[in-house]
Amino acid sequence: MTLAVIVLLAFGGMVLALIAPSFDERPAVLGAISGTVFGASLLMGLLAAHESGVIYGAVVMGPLTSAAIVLLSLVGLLVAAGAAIRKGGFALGSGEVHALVMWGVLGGILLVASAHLLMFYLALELSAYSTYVLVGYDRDRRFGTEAAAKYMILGAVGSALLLFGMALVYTETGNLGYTGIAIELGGNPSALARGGMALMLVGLGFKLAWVPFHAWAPDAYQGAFPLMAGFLSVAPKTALALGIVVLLSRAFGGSESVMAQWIGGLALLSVVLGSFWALLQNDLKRLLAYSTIVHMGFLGLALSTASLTGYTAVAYYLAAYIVTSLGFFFALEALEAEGLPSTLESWKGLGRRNPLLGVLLAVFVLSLAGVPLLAGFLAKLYVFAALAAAQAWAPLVVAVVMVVFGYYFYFRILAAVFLEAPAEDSPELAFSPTAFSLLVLLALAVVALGVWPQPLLRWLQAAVTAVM
Amino acid sequence: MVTLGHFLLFSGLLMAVGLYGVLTRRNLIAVLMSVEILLNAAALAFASAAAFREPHLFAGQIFALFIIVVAAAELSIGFAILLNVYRTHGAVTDDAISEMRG
Amino acid sequence: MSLTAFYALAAFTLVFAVFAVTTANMVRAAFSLAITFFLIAGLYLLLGSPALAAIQFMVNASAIPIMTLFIIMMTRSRSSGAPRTWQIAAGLLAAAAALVFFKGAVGHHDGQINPVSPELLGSNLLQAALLPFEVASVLLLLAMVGAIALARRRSG
Amino acid sequence: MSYVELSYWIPLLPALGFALLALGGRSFPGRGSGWFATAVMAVVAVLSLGLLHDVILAAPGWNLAALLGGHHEEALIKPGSPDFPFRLEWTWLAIRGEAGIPLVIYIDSLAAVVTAMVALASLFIHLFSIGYMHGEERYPTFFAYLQLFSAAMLAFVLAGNFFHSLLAWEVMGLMSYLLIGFLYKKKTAQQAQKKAFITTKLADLGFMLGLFWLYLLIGNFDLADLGSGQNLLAIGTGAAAAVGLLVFIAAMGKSAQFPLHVWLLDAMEGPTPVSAMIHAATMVAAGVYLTARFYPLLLFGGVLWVVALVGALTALFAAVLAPAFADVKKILAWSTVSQLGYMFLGLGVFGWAAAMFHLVAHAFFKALLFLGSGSMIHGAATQDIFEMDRLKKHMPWTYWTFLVGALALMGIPPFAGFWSKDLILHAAEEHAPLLWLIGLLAAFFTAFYTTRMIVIAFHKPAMESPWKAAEWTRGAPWLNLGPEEAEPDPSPPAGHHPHESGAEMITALVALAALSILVGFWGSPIFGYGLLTLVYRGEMPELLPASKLMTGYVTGTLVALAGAGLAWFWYSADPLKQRAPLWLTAALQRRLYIDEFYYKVLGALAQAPTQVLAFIDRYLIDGLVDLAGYTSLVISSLLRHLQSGRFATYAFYMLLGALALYVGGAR
Amino acid sequence: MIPVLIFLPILAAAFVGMLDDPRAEAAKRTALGVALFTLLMSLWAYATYPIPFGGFIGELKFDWLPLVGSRFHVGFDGLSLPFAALTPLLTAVSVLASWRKTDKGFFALMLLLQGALVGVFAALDLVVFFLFFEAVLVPMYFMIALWGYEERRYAAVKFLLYSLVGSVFMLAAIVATAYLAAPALGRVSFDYLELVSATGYLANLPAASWLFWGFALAFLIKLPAVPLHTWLPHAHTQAPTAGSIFLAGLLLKMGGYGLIRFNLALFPGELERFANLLALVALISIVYGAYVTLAQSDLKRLIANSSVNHMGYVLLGIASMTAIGIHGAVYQMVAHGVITGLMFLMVGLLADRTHTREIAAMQGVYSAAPKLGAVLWLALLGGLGLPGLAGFLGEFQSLWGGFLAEVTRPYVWIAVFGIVILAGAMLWTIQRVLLGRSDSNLDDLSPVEVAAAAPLVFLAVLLGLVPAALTPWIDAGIQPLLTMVQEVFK
Repeated sequence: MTLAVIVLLAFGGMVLALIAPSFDERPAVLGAISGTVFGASLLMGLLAAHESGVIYGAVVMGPLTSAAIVLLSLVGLLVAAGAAIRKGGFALGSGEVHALVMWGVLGGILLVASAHLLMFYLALELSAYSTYVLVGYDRDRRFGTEAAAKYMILGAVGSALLLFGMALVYTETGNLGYTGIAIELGGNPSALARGGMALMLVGLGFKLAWVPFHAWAPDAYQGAFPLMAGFLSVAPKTALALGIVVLLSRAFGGSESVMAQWIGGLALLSVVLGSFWALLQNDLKRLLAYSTIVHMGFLGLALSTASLTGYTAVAYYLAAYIVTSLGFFFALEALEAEGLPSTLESWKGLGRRNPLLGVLLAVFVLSLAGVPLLAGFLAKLYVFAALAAAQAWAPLVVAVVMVVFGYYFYFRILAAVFLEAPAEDSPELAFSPTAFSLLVLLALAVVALGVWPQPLLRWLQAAVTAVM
Repeated sequence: MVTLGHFLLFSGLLMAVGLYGVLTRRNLIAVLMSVEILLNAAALAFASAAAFREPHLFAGQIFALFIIVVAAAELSIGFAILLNVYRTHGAVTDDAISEMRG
Repeated sequence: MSLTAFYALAAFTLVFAVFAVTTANMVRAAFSLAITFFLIAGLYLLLGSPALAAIQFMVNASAIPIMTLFIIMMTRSRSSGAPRTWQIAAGLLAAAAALVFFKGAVGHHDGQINPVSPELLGSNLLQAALLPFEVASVLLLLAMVGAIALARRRSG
Repeated sequence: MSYVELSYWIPLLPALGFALLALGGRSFPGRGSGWFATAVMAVVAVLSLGLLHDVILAAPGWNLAALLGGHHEEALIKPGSPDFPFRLEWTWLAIRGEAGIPLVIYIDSLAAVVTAMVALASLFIHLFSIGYMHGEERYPTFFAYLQLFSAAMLAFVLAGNFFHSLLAWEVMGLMSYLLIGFLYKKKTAQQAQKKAFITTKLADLGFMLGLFWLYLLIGNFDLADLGSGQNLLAIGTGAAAAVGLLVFIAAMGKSAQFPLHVWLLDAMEGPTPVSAMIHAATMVAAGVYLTARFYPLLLFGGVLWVVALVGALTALFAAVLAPAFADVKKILAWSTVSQLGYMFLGLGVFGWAAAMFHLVAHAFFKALLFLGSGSMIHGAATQDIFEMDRLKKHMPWTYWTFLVGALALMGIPPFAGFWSKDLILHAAEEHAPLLWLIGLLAAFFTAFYTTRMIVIAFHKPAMESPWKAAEWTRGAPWLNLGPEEAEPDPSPPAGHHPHESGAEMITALVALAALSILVGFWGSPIFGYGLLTLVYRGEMPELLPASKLMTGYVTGTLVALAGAGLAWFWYSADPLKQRAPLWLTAALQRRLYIDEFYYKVLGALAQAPTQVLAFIDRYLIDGLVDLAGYTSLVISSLLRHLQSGRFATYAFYMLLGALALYVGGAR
Repeated sequence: MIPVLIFLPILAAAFVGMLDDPRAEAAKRTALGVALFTLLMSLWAYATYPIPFGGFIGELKFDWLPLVGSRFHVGFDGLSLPFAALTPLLTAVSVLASWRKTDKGFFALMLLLQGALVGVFAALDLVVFFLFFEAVLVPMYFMIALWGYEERRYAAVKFLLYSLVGSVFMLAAIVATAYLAAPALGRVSFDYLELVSATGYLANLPAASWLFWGFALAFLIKLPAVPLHTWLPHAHTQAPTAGSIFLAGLLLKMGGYGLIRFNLALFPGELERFANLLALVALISIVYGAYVTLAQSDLKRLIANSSVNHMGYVLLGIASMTAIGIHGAVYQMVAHGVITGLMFLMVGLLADRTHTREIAAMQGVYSAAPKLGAVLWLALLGGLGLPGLAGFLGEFQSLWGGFLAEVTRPYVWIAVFGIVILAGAMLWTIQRVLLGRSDSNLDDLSPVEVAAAAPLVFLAVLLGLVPAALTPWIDAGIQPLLTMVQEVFK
């Protein structure tokens, strides 16, 4: 099934890319095809849970792969649906976006499933290239091209550093396969190998936007279409985070590993600096970029415990983050489609212009902030639990303090939406049923995950247990 | 006698040059060229490690092969993006793309 | 002999590489980049891997510099601006940092080069690395589609 | 059904009356609410008289001769009923493992007597008010307050648990506050009510702390066996003295003893029946009653002399100040302070029963005097005795009843004050001769100012009040009010002719006059010290054989007559003649500047931290909080410069990050 | 039953939010109906609580987050029931007090608050507790920020962040406690009752002090204790009337409740260790709070500051660790809820009429609007701890208990002066606002407003005179705790 998914997505993307120019006027058809493919891959991913074994020494089948397929296919499905929010397809009449998303998702899945550094690298690039293109997708969008250029160049530097790192690790271990690396590396890696790991972490941290490798993120988010920014904020993150789980548990050692400690440091830095940066942002996508940095920091804290609890926390965090973040970005997309730029200024009084939208936004923002009974709260709770289980008290305390900062900047959004009066001449906001139903769906998911996470949790825990 | 150390150090020197280029070049195409140097250095490191350390599988050499190919792909996307930058900003310099900040 | 060859190749490579990242004239930079990559192909030969050398020659030393020249022309960037002082400082620091990572390599004295024939490499590529190979093809396709998508004139 | 079992209705009825009047008082037509309240009090009076009757039957009887002879052991001729003192108990506030606070009604002879006194005095004050308060805007409210006031005092007297004493005590404080400020639109009334509340509240802290300490020592608040040997042993001398004195502070506040007397004069801002209520039946009596209840502790702790000293000094102090005043109510107020001083003196010199006798007697004659003064004010439309126009002629009922009260106050035989006050002086003579002399001196002044008041108000025609225009009386510095803030006392309108008061008021006056005479006789040696032996509790140094009594009585009477004579001599000749130096008059009228000292020095000291702390609160503590937030924002805006917009910087961060990991993570 | 009390209001809030109801007529009726219905339910629970047996009623638990070790576990005992009953009551009062509001959102927020607050008091699982503890913040934030007075935004943010600082530390402590107690319990559990059984083990942890303060910080902020109190004057002053009632009546109670429920029960040893410090904080709160109250010129701010004083007694009672002191603390909390709720109700109604909260701009309110004046008078007197009203019993018991314990005794000697200072502040307020002549016309209380005030007045008097209406419940609630604490000390 895993292989089938890979093939399906690869060919799905090809088909979409091929037929895209013919459907410039009817992007919905492409969306439907893409959605169908993702739906199929999602179901197949569920079926793949009981598989095991390795394909060509490079791709591992198993529960975690299955989980990755399901989560990423879900992202793909949602993005495919979200593409319909703009009736005209991104005011550009082009459907390649679906192909790129599909390949990006494929890259993400392979990243998690990979058992081999070469595979890992290729998968990483697959998912990275698709996002480079997606960020700079509208060639007339000034911020879009600027962001894409920065993102792409920095991404290239990042992957070069990653390659150096891999090369050094390879030099030391003579292995590219995870298992071999783990055996050769042993408990105390040499200086060269540590350098390699550090350089690798730059490449990984770059994609996860950990401080100080984060700097591309605000620009990329701000420059991209909200939908793309949404995709960017969840798909590579999900893949990378789960990929790091695999790397940590299969290749780079247990809880005492240097890598895990470094991740802890980067994550802490991300949580703290990201929060400070987010405080005064006025562009919502930029704000959300910093918020992503903070969230990835929380996630990294869980990763750094390198424990089952921590990994479960990571998986749950990702699931929660997918629905929450996509929900918020979809709302941004829907509003941009209505001609409302993604700035705090233009969001003033939104809650009065369309109360229901206000409530939906509140759900997402509050979940991002971590308000109880919403998915975001439990996600943070799990992270804290993982830290406590690992007796990592200092990170725990720092993390909880930064939650306060988070409230400040998330509530700035809510304040603009609910407390400010709308501009004098602003008309009633009514937007498409597609957008509306998607938002409602995601909001319900956010609530559901926050209230009754048990089935999901059990499933995710089983998935991460498999790699431990 | 040439040892792995020689090659690795050379690769490190190339990396240093490439990084210097990335940090000092103000034309984005030149930056991408520096990135190419970086990628080549990495490929070289893989290939040399494979040649010295892995007599049977040559996984490192294969890796180097892939790097060369992927770098080309990367460059094509990069140039497409830079063309768009040129179209929107009129120049492909770092000054042109420093509007978003803070 | 091989040591002399290595040092000669390495020295020239570095000279051209440095020139490629410092010269203000972009066309010259592109040419010296091509020479750099050409020399690296020589190093691949030295490593006993003619297949890699060939690919290096074809892709990096030829196709890429040509593409680069095209883009230099298309964007009318004949020269690159002089770096700012802080950039030079940062660049030097970064260069030094790069060496820090590789300082552990000094101790590697493995001296036996194992040459690899193009056939062996090819069969390995299509057996052990079949899946990566396929993925790489998707990657190339993606790059193509992406480049096209970026360059396509939109109807809107 | 015995009255004892009904005793809880005694405080409960007026409390219910209060609730009814407070919620629906405006539905009563005309004077209906007044009559209703009076009727309630009448029922209460009947109940309390019934209770007194039950108690007299149940209380042990004493052989007076044996008591006088000092043979206390053989004096018991009739043992008390086994269930005496009566005790009714309910669960109220129960905490497992602690005694908690049960609701107890404890009825011994003293409680019964004081209950009856309160009920009767209150009844007549109610009755008087029906007419006096007529036409007042908040007529029903006034009666509601009176009801609750009475209820609180009755509850206080009957409470068998000191917590409930405190509760009732505080409610009385509240009611005095509300009634003093009944004319709430007047600035002086507002200040006075506040002053009364704060002063007594401050003193009450002593009560609270004393109770806490008591509980710590003996584990309950029960009144009944406070003085039992077992408890006293548990408490120990030092603690007994401390607890006793703490509670005594509260009593001083409530009973307006020097130096906590300051609120009482200003309490005259309330309508006159209120003054009668506060000064006679309730409130001030509570302090004495409480001290009497804590007598065993004070005795055991050896600090009774403090009580005596405070009492004697207050008695003299107030009596000296009174002659300088022209306001009839204020003169009476000083006399209250003075008389309360006598009671404390009595307690202090072991004259427990005499003090209680004086408490009861004083309640009646002071109620009479205040209501009489109310009647005078009602008739003369002024409170200033100089402005009153030969009231004897215009208001004969008032005159004669007032005279009965005045004679009682002066201690002229055979009126009530004579019997009770002289018993206190006897005790003082036995135990503290110096205080006895002070007491005599105070008696002299008492007779003096009382006579002065009667002569000027009742016998002399109206005249210009001598100090109304004086500089020192402008404003009310004792209330911390400047000349423009305090309204001067009104003079009667031109052409006003005094007239006699209405029937209800007269009835009340006559009844109280009769009662004050009767009660005096009940405690007098003529009738075998009936009242005193009823409340007898084992030791009565004030009871003397007739032979020894006479000298004391004669001395007391002579001193009183001397005072009265001097006043008569001076004021029937020329009331306006300035006999004291002006500065002295000014000082006395400004109450020796004590109030002003409190306001300016103690009050200011107490309030001094206010603005400082408010500043600290707003700018230091809150400022720090805001600063923390502001600092975060500043840091944020500084950190934003790191995000420079240039990719070279960003690449550099990446490299630095890698380097930091490598170097920093090296072990 | 408890899920109904928690979730019915929350569902009703969602329902109200979805109503098409521009004048909020249906919203306020729904809110009132739900509040009254839940009030009846909680009163029934209150009345049927088996006092002699104690323990928890209506207990309900099911696995919610078993992977973390948390269960949805709720129940009422004598400690929580008074608050659980007070919550719907104050909601009903707030709805009535806001009868003129025309925003359905306002009523929805009230219902949300009600549900979350009941959740706080019912929670028997630390995660569930935190969940509701935190959930309270959001509706309160919006209530202040949307319907407050001129500086509402600042006050709302301050309230939010200040409270949050405490609660995140508590969250850290909660998680840490559960994991540190795991060896004793054999598994990670957030269950309150299980953790309580491990109190002895927790006491010996080196981190016990940290855990203690993690909890205590949140509760001291909520209480609020000086110097963590400065959010309160802003929030109370700027909040709309209903918001102030909720804040004073219930939100502050979360602090005292938490201190007893968690700090006392889980870390008695630490509480004893820091009793001196806590008593000092309490003393400062009492005296300082009274002084700052005296200095205020804004009527709502004045009452807000008086709460600092009032809640100081709560802390004092708790720090004494005596049965009487804790009784006093709980009693004081309920009393404060009733009386300060009433004060804010009346002041809110007054401020709506005078369009100012400046004391200097008011005079003679009693003569202008006798009913309003009388009730406000009563409330202010209740605020100064007048005997016969509920507050006195609370303060008295707290001080009494404080006096019985050796640690807190010295503080009681000074704390009592806070009573007088606060009395001065209240009396001065009465004088300035209520007394004197009025030159303006004010509407007196409308029947709806009378209906809002009546239950509070009734309760203030009832609890002032009949402690049996509350004390047995408290006793049933805290005696098991105290017994357990004593065992730990053995």
